[in-house]
Amino acid sequence: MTYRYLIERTAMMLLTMFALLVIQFFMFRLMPGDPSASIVSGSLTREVQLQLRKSWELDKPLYVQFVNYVYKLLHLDFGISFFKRIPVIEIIRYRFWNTVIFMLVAMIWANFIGIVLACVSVARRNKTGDTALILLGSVCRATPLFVTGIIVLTIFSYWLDYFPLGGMHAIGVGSSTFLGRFLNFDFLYHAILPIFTASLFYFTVPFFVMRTAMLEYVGEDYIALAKAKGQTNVNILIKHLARNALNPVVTSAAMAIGFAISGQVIVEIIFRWPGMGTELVYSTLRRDYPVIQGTFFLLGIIVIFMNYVSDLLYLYLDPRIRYAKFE
Amino acid sequence: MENVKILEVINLKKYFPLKSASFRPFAQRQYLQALDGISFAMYKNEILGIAGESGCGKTTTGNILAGLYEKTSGQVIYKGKDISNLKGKELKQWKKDVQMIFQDPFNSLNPRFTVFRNVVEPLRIYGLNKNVNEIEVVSNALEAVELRPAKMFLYRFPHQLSGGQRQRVSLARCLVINPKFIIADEPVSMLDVSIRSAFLELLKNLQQEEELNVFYISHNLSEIRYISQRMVILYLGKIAEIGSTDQVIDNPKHPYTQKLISAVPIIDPNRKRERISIEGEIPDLVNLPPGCRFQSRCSYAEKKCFAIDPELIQIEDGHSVACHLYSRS
Amino acid sequence: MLNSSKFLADILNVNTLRRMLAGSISMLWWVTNGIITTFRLRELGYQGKIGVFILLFFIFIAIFGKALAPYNPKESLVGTDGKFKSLQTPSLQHPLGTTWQSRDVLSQLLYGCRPTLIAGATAAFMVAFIGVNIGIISGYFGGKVDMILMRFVDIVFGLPFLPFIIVLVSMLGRSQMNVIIAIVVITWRSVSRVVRSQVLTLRELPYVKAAKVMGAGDFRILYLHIFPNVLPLSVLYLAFGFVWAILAHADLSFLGFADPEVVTWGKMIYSAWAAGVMTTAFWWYIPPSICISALASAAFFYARAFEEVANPRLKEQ
Amino acid sequence: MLLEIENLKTSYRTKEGVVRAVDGVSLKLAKGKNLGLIGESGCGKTTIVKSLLRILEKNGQIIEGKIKFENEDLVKMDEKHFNNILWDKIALIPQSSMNSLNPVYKISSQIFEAIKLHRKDAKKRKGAYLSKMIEYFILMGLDPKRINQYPHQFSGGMTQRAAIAMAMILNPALIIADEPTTALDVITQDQILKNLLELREKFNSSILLVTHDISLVSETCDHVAVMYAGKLVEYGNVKEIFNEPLHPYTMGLLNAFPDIQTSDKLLVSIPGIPPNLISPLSGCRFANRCPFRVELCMEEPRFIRKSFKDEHYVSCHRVDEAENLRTLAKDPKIWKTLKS
Repeated sequence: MTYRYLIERTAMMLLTMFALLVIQFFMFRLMPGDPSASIVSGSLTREVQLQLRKSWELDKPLYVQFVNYVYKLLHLDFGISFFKRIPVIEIIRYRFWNTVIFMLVAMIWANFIGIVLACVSVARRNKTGDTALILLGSVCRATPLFVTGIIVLTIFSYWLDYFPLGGMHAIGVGSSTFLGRFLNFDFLYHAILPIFTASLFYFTVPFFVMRTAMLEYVGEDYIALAKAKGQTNVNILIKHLARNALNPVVTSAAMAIGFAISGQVIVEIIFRWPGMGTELVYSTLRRDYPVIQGTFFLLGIIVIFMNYVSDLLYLYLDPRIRYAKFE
Repeated sequence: MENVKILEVINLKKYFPLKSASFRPFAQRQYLQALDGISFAMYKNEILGIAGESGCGKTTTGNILAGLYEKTSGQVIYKGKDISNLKGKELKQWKKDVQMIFQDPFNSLNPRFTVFRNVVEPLRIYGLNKNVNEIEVVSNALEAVELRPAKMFLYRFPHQLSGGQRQRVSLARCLVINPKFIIADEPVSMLDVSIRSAFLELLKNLQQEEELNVFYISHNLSEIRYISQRMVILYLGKIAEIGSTDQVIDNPKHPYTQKLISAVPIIDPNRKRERISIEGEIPDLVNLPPGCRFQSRCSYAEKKCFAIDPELIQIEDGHSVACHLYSRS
Repeated sequence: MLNSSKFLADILNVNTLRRMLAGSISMLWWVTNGIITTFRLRELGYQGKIGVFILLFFIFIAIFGKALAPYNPKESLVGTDGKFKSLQTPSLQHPLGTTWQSRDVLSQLLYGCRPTLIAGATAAFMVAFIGVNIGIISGYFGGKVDMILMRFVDIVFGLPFLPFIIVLVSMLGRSQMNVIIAIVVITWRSVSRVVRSQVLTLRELPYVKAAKVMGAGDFRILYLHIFPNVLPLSVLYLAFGFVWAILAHADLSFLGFADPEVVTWGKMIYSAWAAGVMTTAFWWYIPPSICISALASAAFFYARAFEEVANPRLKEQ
Repeated sequence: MLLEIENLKTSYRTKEGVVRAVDGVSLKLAKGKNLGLIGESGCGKTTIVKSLLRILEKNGQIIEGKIKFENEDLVKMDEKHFNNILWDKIALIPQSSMNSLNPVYKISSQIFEAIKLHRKDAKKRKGAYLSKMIEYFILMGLDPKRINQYPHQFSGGMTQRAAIAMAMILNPALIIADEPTTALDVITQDQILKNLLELREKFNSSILLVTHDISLVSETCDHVAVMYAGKLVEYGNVKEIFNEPLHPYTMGLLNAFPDIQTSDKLLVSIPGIPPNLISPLSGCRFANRCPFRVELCMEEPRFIRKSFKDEHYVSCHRVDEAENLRTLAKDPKIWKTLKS
């Protein structure tokens, strides 16, 4: 039963990626303002425009363009950036891992805090601890990330000057190896503030979902039976309540990842983190289509892959799906 | 009772497709054989009881008759026509004629509607409320189910009523468009024992007065004995025994029926009941062995039972059984 | 149990659309009713009351904001001594001081309320309308319809939230309406999944089956029997939709993708941040930040209080 | 005396007011004997079980009374000592075992959880306890290979058998069975009760069977206690209660129960609806549904001992006329002519 679900889910993931590709292709082609409008400005002569359009293969029928587009995409060739005149992949390859690593660390850390705080809040039901946590959660959830970002930046960087103003490395520090970039104190020193800000926003989704789920499960019969077995309250809270409440937390991951990716863009802008988010925003402002397409596609890939991972995690967590029901 | 057939079920089958566990795309699709060819007749103005353990297909039969499930094969003949190829007006008439009461009193009424709105719904569906005073019709229906005085119940919500009262409102909802058939799917099994007989009495009297036909589904044999004239014993989607209640309960022929009756606990501590022991669990409904379905748990099983599936044979007037012990060969 | 031709005929006939609209109007009625009842319901707790009170306050400002504003938010003010009054600290004349372009912060704040609220409300309502209806239809009919709709939802879940809105807005043009459309196009996805899972359980309840046995049409059952019982959940997600829309709107205006003419809180914070006056002119970006998070928290409190009313199991704990 | 409940009062705080679910109940259960606790919905029988095991909902609370188990009052006992007794000496067979087993853990680990809590050497002699678990599975007619499966892979009957095996694993002195077979079919119920009685014989533990089904109690228990609206209305040994019921409610229950063997038994139905426990009427709580109500019933009846032969208690003012009330109660018409 499990590998059937696995194969189905992988097929679904690939289908979603293909759909993302299709949506993106049509979105850019059919939008008002032909993609090459910014380059092929009106002032150029007629035949230069035609020549440029031909070089961007815009004159061929749509499906031919689509096939070429897919072919090139599979070779990670997103075309040449209008603005920087260098292949898009060069720009993106460096930034892709910055975003992925950042999101991974922030998400894991935020989920960890969310789950722990949910347990604390349920343990202290209706006491001051619980209401304080709800207030904190609601305010963090409701405040846009750039507001928290600015406030955190102002306090810790401007006034207290504990942390750098942004960016990922001090000037001059860099390393050739892929991992070298991340596994050094300088990176950590630069990363603490943005990750702290991002996790302030992300932790609310797992926190509220888990808290509501745990409050609902308190009335379940297996909790009463566990108590009847002479189990201590703490064990019941962790082993039975929290463990069961993990299922809904993972199923709500799809929504949480949606927020995380938006938060990612904002945090990168505020902290000038050289990730895909900043690249997307600035290239959109500059109407640099190939780069927009590239960053948008890869951000989509991250979201789809993280949804896929959370579904597999759910498969692992909930035995009812792993084992088919047979008498 | 004059035995005019009002409804006939011939070789009714219902298979539920199962998601095949193996991923081979052309893997032979596995089916849950809920009903595997049952045939019986309902006579006019009679309560027919259907008994059997959970998973024997009694609720599936009820749902097929009520139109909730579509049958895989076989026929249900009503007024000479098979109900599945009724069209337009005739289909609407059949839908009006058959109504259903459900087991769970807490969820069989729309929690957001008042009692009045719940009971008047069938009238509004068929547009019968045009030239008639709705309040009056609903009040009569409530009085008919002994919810007196009716106006006290009209504008209350289901959560303000007791379990027994809610089941009566469901019954009133059926009566309001005077049906020919009522399918009762274990209507009293969630009610307290002390108020069950009142509901059974009510159903019996209404069946006589309104000349209804009740299709009474239950796993409790004493209930079936109390209310129905004829009964059917189902086991894993096939009829084990069919006959009048006294015939079937007083001298059961099929080994399964004997076991079912001997397992019912007796209220009088002085009278001992000899318990026929039975081993094994109900076999899995997906890949069933050939031959009689009770073979794995029957103490009389012989060679023939493992090979051929016994048909229903009439052993006395109106009483037939599907077991090789009685087959003529 | 469903043939597609009958399904399509059903969905297009007039009284289905009538019922769909009736359903949505009842959703609106529930929201207003919800706001009124929160004052009467004692046990809704202080959370609900604070939330509703702040919401009403902002609605008041949205309506009368323009009249209350002392100055024109876009006009650069000149002081008595002929010089531009840029970055003045809060004073009697300018309770919240002035911006770098010497515009009055208070009037910008008051003007900024209406677009945010309108964007939030319309987006929330459209999200609930689309999400709930798709959730109901796919949950109730199941089979092919459910498979198609849910695969479509999975694909929409594959799109990155804010990047998609950014790209869409920059493509469609930055008018206020396009911003709302962009937000709506992607936000309805979570509502549909939640509503569908509840309809899957409601569909199996006996009173829905009884309605089917009675011969009620599918869409009559959907909107008369199932929709009212899904209403509390949909109003809850309407409130959540409102919060997501406000945040997305603020993010967009912060990133500079919102309508340039319209003054919004997000833009105020952006211009303060761009001017790099973080440590000095705190009166410029702090008030709009407080307003945004207050408005969003209020909607969030209201939603949480409503959730307890809508989900009885939570109440007893 | 294994278990003695003295004047137990438990109530729930709800929005509508304080629900006095159990209002002064006293019970006795001797070692090795079985007690059947009969009552319909809302009579407080499950609340007694929950008060005994301290698994009351958050808004439930024991107001008064003692629960003496082996002469130690459980109500006053400190948490730690109480947890040691739970499952080691008092075990529970839940009503719907499907949702009483945690869906995310294997059956074996849930049973082992109980063992680890009460047996210090659980870790060391894991193998021995595992074989004991398998032995109980076989005793309960379960296929031992299924021991490492998850609850959702079991049928209704099988989960109930696993729950019973879990309850008996530490050979407790008292087993509380809260409606153990309500959700099951007749044949499975018959088998499970047979297995349960065999196991009980083996360890001489006593069963407190809480149910609404009188026929189950008359086949498995020695004594019967009948409850109505939070109060005990009749207590005595099984044969005496069946042959000479003294309380009108017990008569009504016995006559309302269909009997498979006699087809012509006229079934009685008790009119009216269960009482509201927030503001119960003064005097006898069954008064508004009792066909033999008299002026006297307005005062609170005392719970007096009727026959001295074998401890037959009842709380009804018209006990002396019980003889002819019994014959009257057999005819359903008497219950219909209720003075509202």
